[in-house]
Amino acid sequence: MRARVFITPKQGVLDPQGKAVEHSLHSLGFKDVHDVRIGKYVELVLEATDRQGAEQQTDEMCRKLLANGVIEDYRFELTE
Amino acid sequence: MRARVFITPKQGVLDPQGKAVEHSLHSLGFKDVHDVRIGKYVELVLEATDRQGAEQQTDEMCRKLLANGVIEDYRFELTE
Amino acid sequence: MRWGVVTFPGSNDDHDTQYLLDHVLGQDVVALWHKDRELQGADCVILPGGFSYGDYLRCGAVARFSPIMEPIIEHARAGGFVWGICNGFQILCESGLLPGALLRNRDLRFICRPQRLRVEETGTPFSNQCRSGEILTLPIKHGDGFYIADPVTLEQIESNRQVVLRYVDASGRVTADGNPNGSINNIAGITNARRNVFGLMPHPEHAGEKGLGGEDGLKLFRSVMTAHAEGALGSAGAPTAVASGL
Amino acid sequence: MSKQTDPVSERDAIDHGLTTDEFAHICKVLGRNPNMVELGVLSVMWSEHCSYKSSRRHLKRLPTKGPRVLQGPGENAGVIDIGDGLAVVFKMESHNHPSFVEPYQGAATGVGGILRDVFTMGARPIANLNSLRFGSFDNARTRFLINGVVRGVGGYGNCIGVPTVGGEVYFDAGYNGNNLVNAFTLGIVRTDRIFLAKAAGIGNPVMYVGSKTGRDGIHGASLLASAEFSGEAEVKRPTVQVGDPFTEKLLLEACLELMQLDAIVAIQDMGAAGLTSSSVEMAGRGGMGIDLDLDKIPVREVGMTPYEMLLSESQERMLIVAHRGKEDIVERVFSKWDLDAVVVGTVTDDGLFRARFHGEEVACIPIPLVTDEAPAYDRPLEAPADNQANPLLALDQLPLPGDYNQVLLKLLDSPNIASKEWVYRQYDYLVRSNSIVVPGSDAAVLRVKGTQKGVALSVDCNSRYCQLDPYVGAMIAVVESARNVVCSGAEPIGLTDCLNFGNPEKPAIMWHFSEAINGIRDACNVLGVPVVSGNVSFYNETEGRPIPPTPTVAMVGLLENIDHHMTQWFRNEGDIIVMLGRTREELGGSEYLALQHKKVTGAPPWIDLAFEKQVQQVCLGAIREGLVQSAHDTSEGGLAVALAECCISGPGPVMGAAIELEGSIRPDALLFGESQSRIILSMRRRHLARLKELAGTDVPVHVLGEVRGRRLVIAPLIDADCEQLRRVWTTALPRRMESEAGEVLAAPA
Ligand SMILES: Nc1ncnc2c1ncn2[C@@H]1O[C@H](COP(=O)(O)OP(=O)(O)O)[C@@H](O)[C@H]1O
Ligand SMILES: [Mg+2]
Repeated sequence: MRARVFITPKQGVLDPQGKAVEHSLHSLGFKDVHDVRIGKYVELVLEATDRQGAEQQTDEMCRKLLANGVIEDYRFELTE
Repeated sequence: MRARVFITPKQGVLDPQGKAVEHSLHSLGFKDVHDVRIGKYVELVLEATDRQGAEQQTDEMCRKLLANGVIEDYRFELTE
Repeated sequence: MRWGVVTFPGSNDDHDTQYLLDHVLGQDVVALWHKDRELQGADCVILPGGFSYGDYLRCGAVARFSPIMEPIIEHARAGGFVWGICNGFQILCESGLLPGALLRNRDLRFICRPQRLRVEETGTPFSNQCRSGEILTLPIKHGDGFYIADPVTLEQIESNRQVVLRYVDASGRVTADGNPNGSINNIAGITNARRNVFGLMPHPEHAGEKGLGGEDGLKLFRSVMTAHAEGALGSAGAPTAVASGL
Repeated sequence: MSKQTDPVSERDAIDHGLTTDEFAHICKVLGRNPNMVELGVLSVMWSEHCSYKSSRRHLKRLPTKGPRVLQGPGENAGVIDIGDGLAVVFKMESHNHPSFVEPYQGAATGVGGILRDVFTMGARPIANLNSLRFGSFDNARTRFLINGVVRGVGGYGNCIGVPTVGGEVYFDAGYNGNNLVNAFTLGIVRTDRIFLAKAAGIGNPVMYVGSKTGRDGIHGASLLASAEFSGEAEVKRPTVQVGDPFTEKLLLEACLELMQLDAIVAIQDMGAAGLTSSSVEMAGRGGMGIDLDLDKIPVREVGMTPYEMLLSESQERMLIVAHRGKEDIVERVFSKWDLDAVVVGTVTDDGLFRARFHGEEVACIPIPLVTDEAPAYDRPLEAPADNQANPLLALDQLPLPGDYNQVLLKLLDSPNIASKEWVYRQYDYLVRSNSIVVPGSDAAVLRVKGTQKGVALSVDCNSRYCQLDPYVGAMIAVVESARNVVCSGAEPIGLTDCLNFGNPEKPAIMWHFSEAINGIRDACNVLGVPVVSGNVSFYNETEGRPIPPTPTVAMVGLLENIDHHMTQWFRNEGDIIVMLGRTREELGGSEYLALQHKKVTGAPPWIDLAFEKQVQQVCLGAIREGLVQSAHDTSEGGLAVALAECCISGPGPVMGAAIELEGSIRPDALLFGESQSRIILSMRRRHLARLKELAGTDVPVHVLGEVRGRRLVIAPLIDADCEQLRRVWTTALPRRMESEAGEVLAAPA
């Protein structure tokens, strides 16, 4: 099974990357872009066959390693 | 309109982060995880109202700045 | 000859590069600001080390769009000397003036240490004062120095002898041991096909005084001075034979 | 919104960490109950972190004067004259609690904060140090914390382009629940261009520059550092702040550029308690008032309340008092660097702190109430009953080891003694090209461009000694940092400290603290070194378990002639090896005792301050006369480890030594005892006579042997291959860190 994980800065937490990128998008002429947030995107393959097990496992991986719970939120999707 | 951009290492391009994370996941006991790839996830808001314009604009932002064609692929989704 | 050193927001080694050129080599140096639109007659433009725009998103990705990059790209097209050090190398790759790209170091850690390098090609304006096969010691200090290029490009830069410097181990051999960041073929520095644009991860500007990391770095700067004096293309104008500052 | 302007109750005050008496005093002075905004302001300014209420009385005992002192404690950093119209500006700060909660960002913002303290005064930062303490390696979280903290220190310092040239790292189970991160910055300033945080000039504009204000770390540093951890520190997590070194780099360059244009009267960074402390303290120092229009504050988030704006600890912000009419200069410089610069208030003469929002006054407090009249406690102190210094170590019951080579290898493999290269190779220690002696010798040495001068820097504290005897331990911290600086060819000229302790409401902790202050005071007095800045971090305590007392000190030394700089490693085959000082039969608190005998007990090494000073003067004199090839102080691991370091710590190939140790004391004390006031020199034989002249009758000079071959031979006890010693010493930390899983992504990609 394939997992796609989206890790984003928590609401209210400063996102220096997003700030810098938004600024340069503006100077590149993309004036009407805003609320740029930059996070991480993780793809991985799991042996697990049962959806529930895979969900549990992925969630645990996010909490233990992939996301930094102090400043980041995460979401994930599973596909066969 | 809201754009969600996924930037991933090109197939065949080494992904030191992915390798390190896979290794860490294994040593954390997630033995059956493989093909870990680490990319970037960008969220942004566009003023544009017409879907086509927004798509063009987002694609251009990806080509110009958000992704480096030499090492990265990108995909994006638009939502109202 | 006249040197230009660019300051992008987040450049850190700009002052050090100016200091070396001015105080150690007695050269004519102008400071170029990223918002400038002309090079003030610089014959060789240096893009210094640092963290331009915080190196957010990708190292050098944002800096490449600074106004100053337009005249720099012009200068390079006209055969003028353009030299990127560390972050400057990353900017040159991002802007397409040099092939390939730089990823995060293999072990994902910033590394700062003296590094042994082998001179692979002396037929460039940046290495003509070195002996082929000579071993130089220059400091490295970067988190994203893992050079890669697709197989075709790699084959080209190797066969055109565009690789100027490789990382080597204590015994001067090209080995995994001697490779601090994972770079393919231990590549530490390359030129473009025309050999007037040069990028490297090590810091010659931090090896220009005996008491501070040795003087191996001076060879690269003196190479440019020689090339310029010998009338290799320098300033965007016609070749000049005036050996100023030598 | 108006809710925030309603009077608050005592209950609210107590929730904000104030005591009943403190609240009563506030109501008395105001003649009314404060509102929520005022309570917020008063509670952070009266927090331990901002008010030093438990430590103020004790800190007064520290010597802070001296002919070179241009600015002592009380400003953002201390300033010491180094001649040539230049001065050094330096300070050390703790970021312990934030970096335990989120190691990367906690350490990073700690570095960012101390940098602002220094460039606020007009100085260009040229060097950082970092003093780190972690739990033992068998603690599950230790590796994670080391990784995050080291990445964070490097991530910020490397990006902003200030070299990290030195520091220290120690490991002790006593830090399992609270790691320590103490960050030091030194800058250079022209003596006629020093900027103070002293508001002046009625009607002068107050300007806000730098990043926008978000809800970051409301009650962060201030309250985090003013209460114990409950165990689940997680609850405090939302207050963690994220650093933006790129913006700080712009802020640094913009401020230094602006300071050339005499457009500003005063400037202060917004650190703990952000806008509140910066405005109140600037007004307080100048005996002025300040009037803020909160509608003007650049905010990052919608719907921020006055309370949030005043207490936010968003990073990379500064507050400036400009000369009336010069606002445009400030704006021009900052817009050049793509930064906000907004007038947010004015200087008044009514001595009041006023804040307005949506046309309504939301705060009005007499500034003295917030600053000078903040509570100062004389907390009870009492020597702990179990004061471990008492059970004197019975040497005769301590078995001698069989194989001294094995013990030496074991010591070199101890994380406390092993090479710290794994740490400092992750730091850019070269940028700004002043680094004459880089990490790896006793002290870092930097040249001062445009002069013949140099500065030497070392940060030290052996908390094991402090645990056994805080008074002696603190004295040793001071003299060791001085010795490190002297061994590098510099004269100690000034000191900054960072005093890390447990909960000051416990008499035993206050006793530790008070004893440590006395130790620093006495050592500084004898060495003639003033304390010009510092920082106190209390409540380093988890579930009632305090850290070992850790009074970290950083010494700044001056080289009149940079050519006199010295390093610790042997240089030439055939040089003689000389020890200045005496070895006593003592093992108390030594690394050897802890490692080999699993004991932390006894009295710390004996220290005679007058003798220590003589030893240092002889060493410095010899270096200045060019008699010396290398100089290394002996510290953890004693003589044997110090000699090994002389053989293996150099950049080149290892050097061996042939040593004859005579002496009536037991061999383990001779080799591994940590007697103070000892320095190992290597030199040409022909200079020995002159060295003995310099030493006179006061300072013993022992010729130990000579630099020879590739083995370290300390006849008859030790005979080891230096290559092997180097391998063990250099791989000890990497080996322990390799197995690190996790945290790979925690650092910003
Ligand atoms: N956290 C650190 N950052 C940078 N350098 C460090 C750090 N820890 C130790 N070092 C360097 O490693 C060397 C040895 O440190 P240490 O053993 O504490 O020296 P000493 O015992 O002489 O005080 C010194 O040069 C010191 O600056
Ligand atoms: Mg030392």
